[in-house]
Amino acid sequence: MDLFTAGFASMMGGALLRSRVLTLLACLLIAGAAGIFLTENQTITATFYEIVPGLSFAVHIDRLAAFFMLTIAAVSFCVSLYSVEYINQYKHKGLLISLMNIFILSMLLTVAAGNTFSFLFFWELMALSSFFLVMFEYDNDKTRKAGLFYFIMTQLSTLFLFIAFSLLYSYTGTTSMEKIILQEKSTFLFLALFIGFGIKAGIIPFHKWLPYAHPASPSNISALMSGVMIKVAIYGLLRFLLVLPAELWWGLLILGAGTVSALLGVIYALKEHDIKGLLAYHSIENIGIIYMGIGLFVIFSHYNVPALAAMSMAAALFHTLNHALFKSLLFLTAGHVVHTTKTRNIDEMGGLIRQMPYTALLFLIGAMAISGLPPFNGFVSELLLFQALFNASAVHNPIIELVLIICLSLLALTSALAAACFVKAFGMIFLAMPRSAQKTHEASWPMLLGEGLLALACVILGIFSPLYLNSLGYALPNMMFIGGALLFSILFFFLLARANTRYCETWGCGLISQTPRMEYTASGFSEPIVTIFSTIYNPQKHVSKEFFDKSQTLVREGHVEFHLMRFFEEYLYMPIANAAMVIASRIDTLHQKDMGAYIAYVFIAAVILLLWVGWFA
Amino acid sequence: MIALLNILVAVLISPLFMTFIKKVKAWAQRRQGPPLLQGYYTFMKLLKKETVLSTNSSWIMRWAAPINLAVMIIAALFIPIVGIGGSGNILLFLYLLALAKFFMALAGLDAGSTFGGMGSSREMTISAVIEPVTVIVFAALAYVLGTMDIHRMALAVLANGPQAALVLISMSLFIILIVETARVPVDNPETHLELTMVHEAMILEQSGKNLAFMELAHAIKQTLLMGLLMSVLFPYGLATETTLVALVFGIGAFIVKGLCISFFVGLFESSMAKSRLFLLPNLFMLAYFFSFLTILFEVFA
Amino acid sequence: MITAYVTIGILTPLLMLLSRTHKTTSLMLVAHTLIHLGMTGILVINITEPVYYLANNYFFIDALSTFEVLITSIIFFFAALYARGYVDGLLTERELSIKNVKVFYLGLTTLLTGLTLAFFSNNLALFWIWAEVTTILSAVLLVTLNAKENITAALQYVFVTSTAMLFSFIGLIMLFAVSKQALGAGTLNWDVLMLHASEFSPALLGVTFAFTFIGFAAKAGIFPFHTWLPEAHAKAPSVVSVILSTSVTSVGLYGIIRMYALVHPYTQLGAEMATVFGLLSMGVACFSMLQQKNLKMLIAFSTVENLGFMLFAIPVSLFWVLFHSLAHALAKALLFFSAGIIRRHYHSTELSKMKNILQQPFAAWGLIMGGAAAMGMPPFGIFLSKWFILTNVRPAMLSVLLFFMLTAAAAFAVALTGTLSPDEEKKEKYRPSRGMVLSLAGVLFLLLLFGVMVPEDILALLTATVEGLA
Amino acid sequence: MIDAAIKTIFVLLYVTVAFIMTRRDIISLISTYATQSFLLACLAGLLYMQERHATLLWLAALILIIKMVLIPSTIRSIQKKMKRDMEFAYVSPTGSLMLSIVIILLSYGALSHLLRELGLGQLFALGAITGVSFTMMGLVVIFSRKLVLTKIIGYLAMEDGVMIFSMFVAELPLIIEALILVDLFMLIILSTILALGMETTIEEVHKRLQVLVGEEK
Repeated sequence: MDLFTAGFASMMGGALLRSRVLTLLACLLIAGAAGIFLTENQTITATFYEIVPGLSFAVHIDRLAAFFMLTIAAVSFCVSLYSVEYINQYKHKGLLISLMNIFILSMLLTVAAGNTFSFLFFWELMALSSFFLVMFEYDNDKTRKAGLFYFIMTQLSTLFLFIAFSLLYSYTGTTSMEKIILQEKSTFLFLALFIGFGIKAGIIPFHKWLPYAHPASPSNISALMSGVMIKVAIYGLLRFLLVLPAELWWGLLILGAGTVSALLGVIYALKEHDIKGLLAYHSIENIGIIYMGIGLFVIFSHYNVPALAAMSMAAALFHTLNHALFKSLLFLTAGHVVHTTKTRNIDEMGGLIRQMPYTALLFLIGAMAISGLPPFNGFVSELLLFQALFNASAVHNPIIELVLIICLSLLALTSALAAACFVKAFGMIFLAMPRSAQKTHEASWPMLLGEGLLALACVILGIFSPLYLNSLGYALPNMMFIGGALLFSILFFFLLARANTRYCETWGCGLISQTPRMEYTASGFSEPIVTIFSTIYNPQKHVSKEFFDKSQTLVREGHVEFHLMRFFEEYLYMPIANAAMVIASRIDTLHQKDMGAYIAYVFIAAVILLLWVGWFA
Repeated sequence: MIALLNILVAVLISPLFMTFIKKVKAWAQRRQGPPLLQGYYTFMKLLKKETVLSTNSSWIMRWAAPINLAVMIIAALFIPIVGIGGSGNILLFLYLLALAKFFMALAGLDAGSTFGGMGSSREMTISAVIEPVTVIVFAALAYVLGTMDIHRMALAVLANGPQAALVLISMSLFIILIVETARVPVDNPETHLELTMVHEAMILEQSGKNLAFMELAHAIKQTLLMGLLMSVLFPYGLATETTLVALVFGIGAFIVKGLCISFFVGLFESSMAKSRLFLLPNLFMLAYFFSFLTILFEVFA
Repeated sequence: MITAYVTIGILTPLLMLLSRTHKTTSLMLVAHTLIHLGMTGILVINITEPVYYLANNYFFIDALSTFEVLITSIIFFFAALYARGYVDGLLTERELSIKNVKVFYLGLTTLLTGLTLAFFSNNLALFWIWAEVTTILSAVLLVTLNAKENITAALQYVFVTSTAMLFSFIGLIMLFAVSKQALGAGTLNWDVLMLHASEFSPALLGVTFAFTFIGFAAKAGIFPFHTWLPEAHAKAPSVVSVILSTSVTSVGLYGIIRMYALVHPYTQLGAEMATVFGLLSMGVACFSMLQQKNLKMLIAFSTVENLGFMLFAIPVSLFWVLFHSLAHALAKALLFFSAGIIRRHYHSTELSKMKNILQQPFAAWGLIMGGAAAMGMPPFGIFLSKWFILTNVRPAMLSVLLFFMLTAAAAFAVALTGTLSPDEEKKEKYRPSRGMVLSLAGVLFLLLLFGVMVPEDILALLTATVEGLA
Repeated sequence: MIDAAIKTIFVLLYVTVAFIMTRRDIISLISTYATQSFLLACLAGLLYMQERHATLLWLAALILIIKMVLIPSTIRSIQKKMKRDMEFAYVSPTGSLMLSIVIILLSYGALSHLLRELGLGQLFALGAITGVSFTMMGLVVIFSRKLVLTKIIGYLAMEDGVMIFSMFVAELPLIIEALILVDLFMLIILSTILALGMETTIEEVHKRLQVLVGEEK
């Protein structure tokens, strides 16, 4: 408890004094406290400040909260380490530091919240501070658009949470987290929670803010937002899901939403050539995977299969942690790449592995972890989820079993596509020849240290997973042995192959020397997949040609545009926004008139009131 | 002990199967074909040659081949080749193959050659589309045999005798084998510098020892997938105990079974034409359908 | 106490007439507001049973009036601090002619007295009269600027509110008749009416509420009587906009609260009307906000939205309605003060003219913080009242309310993000005076304070208020 | 006898409103308003004869002074330029008259039973209803006429309606009535000046404004 308090205080101090050291200290303290806490089975419940009677800031930390706090604090520590150097490029450094501190603090306090009031209070604070952070490079048009979009979506999520908390209050008569236990059916409550947290988590179809907001913000902030902020939404969903009387269809809904998000997330990621946008879509994918775990948990609990339910929950939680680690790692490395190349388009990068070998290695580790390749941590959590799905027969309900099997195959598709996507990302950014003239350099050591810690965590959590997961009762393959043997034999063969090498230019099919224009591009790389999934992308080609002659035989110049459909934007977001604007303009015509009209309103209102009191009262 | 033997046999026998398929195809074309030990000769020759690396390439290129070979050797732990022994989580096996593929695709991109990029792109596309099929096939296996361990699966088949469902699954497994080993109609292993190739394009920039390792890894992969297919379809002959007789019998049985499958693969390849890349999902859908059908039977039965 | 208020209220204008320079005049206003604030502070600390003044108990000081006067005092104090630098700006821009400076200050100081007396009126007719006086004075303040549109705005203001207020007066006459019927001698003294309301006919109470509601709603800027509000706020000098959107509108809300307290135990009509008109106001205001091209219009519509919310919430929780009005007043002060500085810099309040408003860091952050506060985000006070009120509303209604609030928030966000676009042309940078910055900071401080730490005295005062109205 | 006289005055009052609704000549509009105020004073006098409340007499005197003399003369003195108000908005003059009939019926229907509950006699109830409908008709004048000056007269007619209502429903204390009239006076002056401002330059408005606030310059 004291450690937590010290951590919070230090974070607060960091915000006020704009001190980077205090941030680091705070993260360490809280991570330590949460870590200690996780090993002991106890709960802290305390009210630390009362604004007015009935409204108080309270903390309620149990193991679930501690787990998320550990995730947040650990990732924040590494990100802060990275930021020490990274933020020097920005004009208003002090502001960035304090906002970042407020942001981290509000995330931690949201998770630690002891009543719904504090939860929403810090939730909103988190939304507000992250909005400012997204808007940090506000002179860019796209950033402003992104910020606006993000803001409206977070407000929408708050709206649903407000409804949910209000319902909770009316059902239980309490705002205190520990006292909320609900017996009655609460469909609306669940839906409100699902949508509210779904928006923040970036579940399709509420995902659209992620690929806008993440590229727009500074990379350390993207790392925090994508790595941990969306996990706070996962925490919220879990926290309330555990105290509600879950029904089967809730589980199916969560599972379905998760599957769709996972698959569409990665499919959209494949066509994305903005490196940070690509990572943002992968966040959607991974959140989808986490949601699948949660959905399975509900389904297995409903069918009373506690072992599998626990396994799915473990998969969800473990993947939460893992995703926090490797996604922040990827964003941080991508941040350095974007910073030095001054572009986010991966088609303009290439060959960076020579200038920044460490960054490349770290990115590769992150890419392998996120693609679910052994022996990294992403593989272990996906393995748990796969195992849970493989045991679908335990539910003894044919329809549900088939649903689970379909989800299983889609999950497999997702993870394979993710691997394809990261081959593309890594290959285009770091390998082959540079596609544009760049002057780049390797990241400085604090940045590398921050990234390195995350990468180390990815490796350790993967290889040593049997140590802590088998103790919980899961039979995982012996990752330590596999990893060790793998490393050993790779080294062996590498040493074997090292001798007798010669360097020579790549054969250019007879051309004298190879140019970057001959290289495969990111668009080219993903083209076969785009063709196969053309129903989803709905690619459209607009060709316009100009001719020299009337019979249109000699082409003077031509222009081809290639569009992919933005389904959710075109069919969901824009219509709603347009409808709101139409209503608004209709209503606003009320105020476009002269005084006579305004007096006429008074007249009409008076007549209506006269009728109301005279005849109906 | 058995596990080590499994690895050893898999590594040693793989080039033979590779060449045997070529031989069968040659026979089908009324040619004489290469000598049966051609695979080994090529391997030895490549080991002696110098490695030529592109100036554009990075350490990815140098590490890709060792990683590939190492992964395949580790993956051999998971499959009962000669006998049953060791652990064999089927998903870990699958993801080890994915790991190898990941690096192979990266190596394809590393040199900056157009062919390599094209190969990687196609390889990753195909592997993405085949992945749900593979998983569903494995899920069907797990469903039917009640375990996720490949060694236990073989044991279960040995104990319970062949089942109708397994035949269906085997057909799917065969399709996976074709896809994963880059054979007609998915890929054409015979061509070089053709726009139809996938796997060969990716390893185009490899040379010397690296190429030897890559080829060997590919051959081992084929052997492992054959082993998987056999342990499900016809596990008889696998050594269940570490006696010399059992082991020798196991090795013999494996060679015979492997040659049979190779023969069949050769015939299959000869009777097919290379299919268009974008028609491949149809083939995969077929495998998906078989396995789904199996599960359907299991679920409703 | 009221004598003291009146004395200072008469003395200051007289002194102002004597003063020769702008500086002394503005200092007098500051002094007036400061003394006013001090006296209100004493009242707040020593809150007791209601104290009556004059033979007929025409005036009284009770918790509710103290609270409303407190809001007025605070706002006027900051407005006075802000005024000098702001008026200087108006003078250099020739938006205000030098001749009118004195009229402007006289208007402000008498408006303060008028408002104070309106809140301290026990007699409802007297309250009505003072409310009308505030209308007149506000209109005068509006037309001190050299622009023709201001006259139109002022006329609209006068006409819409005054005609509506006539209906209120009909309602008051009826109330008088009702009390006469029940008590023998008619009275409009609120304390007596409260005491005997149970003896009145509920139907007639309902009718009186409906009639009085029209006028007070017009003062408070409730749909469909809100039409004066955006124009007047947009055209008025920022100092006046602040006062209009906080103190002057709270006169209307105050009237509604008084009447509601009178009738609500006996008839449902009050609650029903509050709900219906509150929701309508919010809906209209929120959607209109989306269409606004002018910063001050936007803020003005946000005032309508908040007032609608307060009206809606009267049947839910009076305590939090009053708290909301305090927090809202501070948020609006922050917004309009910032808008005033912004206007000096860009010579316009059109949103399209504003580029990179962070060139004016104080004003920009004021707008951002004020906007966040007005949307009801933590850590500002409105979040508390919003939380409390919304957790006690039925879910269906709640969804509608929240949807409206979301629209309003979106409108704010659209407007403010738009103003951050890069500025190509180099303008001369406007330097806000120290007083202006000080008042911005002060308001922001209070806004934050009431969001995380509500002083005991205010809580006690609010509790006393709600008890006094029960 | 008195009842009959009062009813006659009601009818005459309605006639004046109809005039205000339809006349286009500003001078005659102002005179009509003066006449209306005179009728109002008569009404107060007649009521005094019936009720014998001294307040009513004082009220009659106040009305005569402020509403019949002071206000019309002030308006005339401030406002010299405008002669005619030709335009109508939203409802035509005939429409306004039809609307008035609806308003009277509506007020009767809505309020009669409520007024009975208040214990008012038939005549007094009629007076109250006349008051309310008068107010509403004044409102119709305001929104249907274009010129601000006419609107001001409409407002004054509304105020007369309130006066009638208060006379018949309950007499308020004299001090309140007096204050209200002063208030009204100020309001009228202000709006007349502003109305002037719509037609003339800003400077002129400000000159007059300073007179209003008491500034000597």
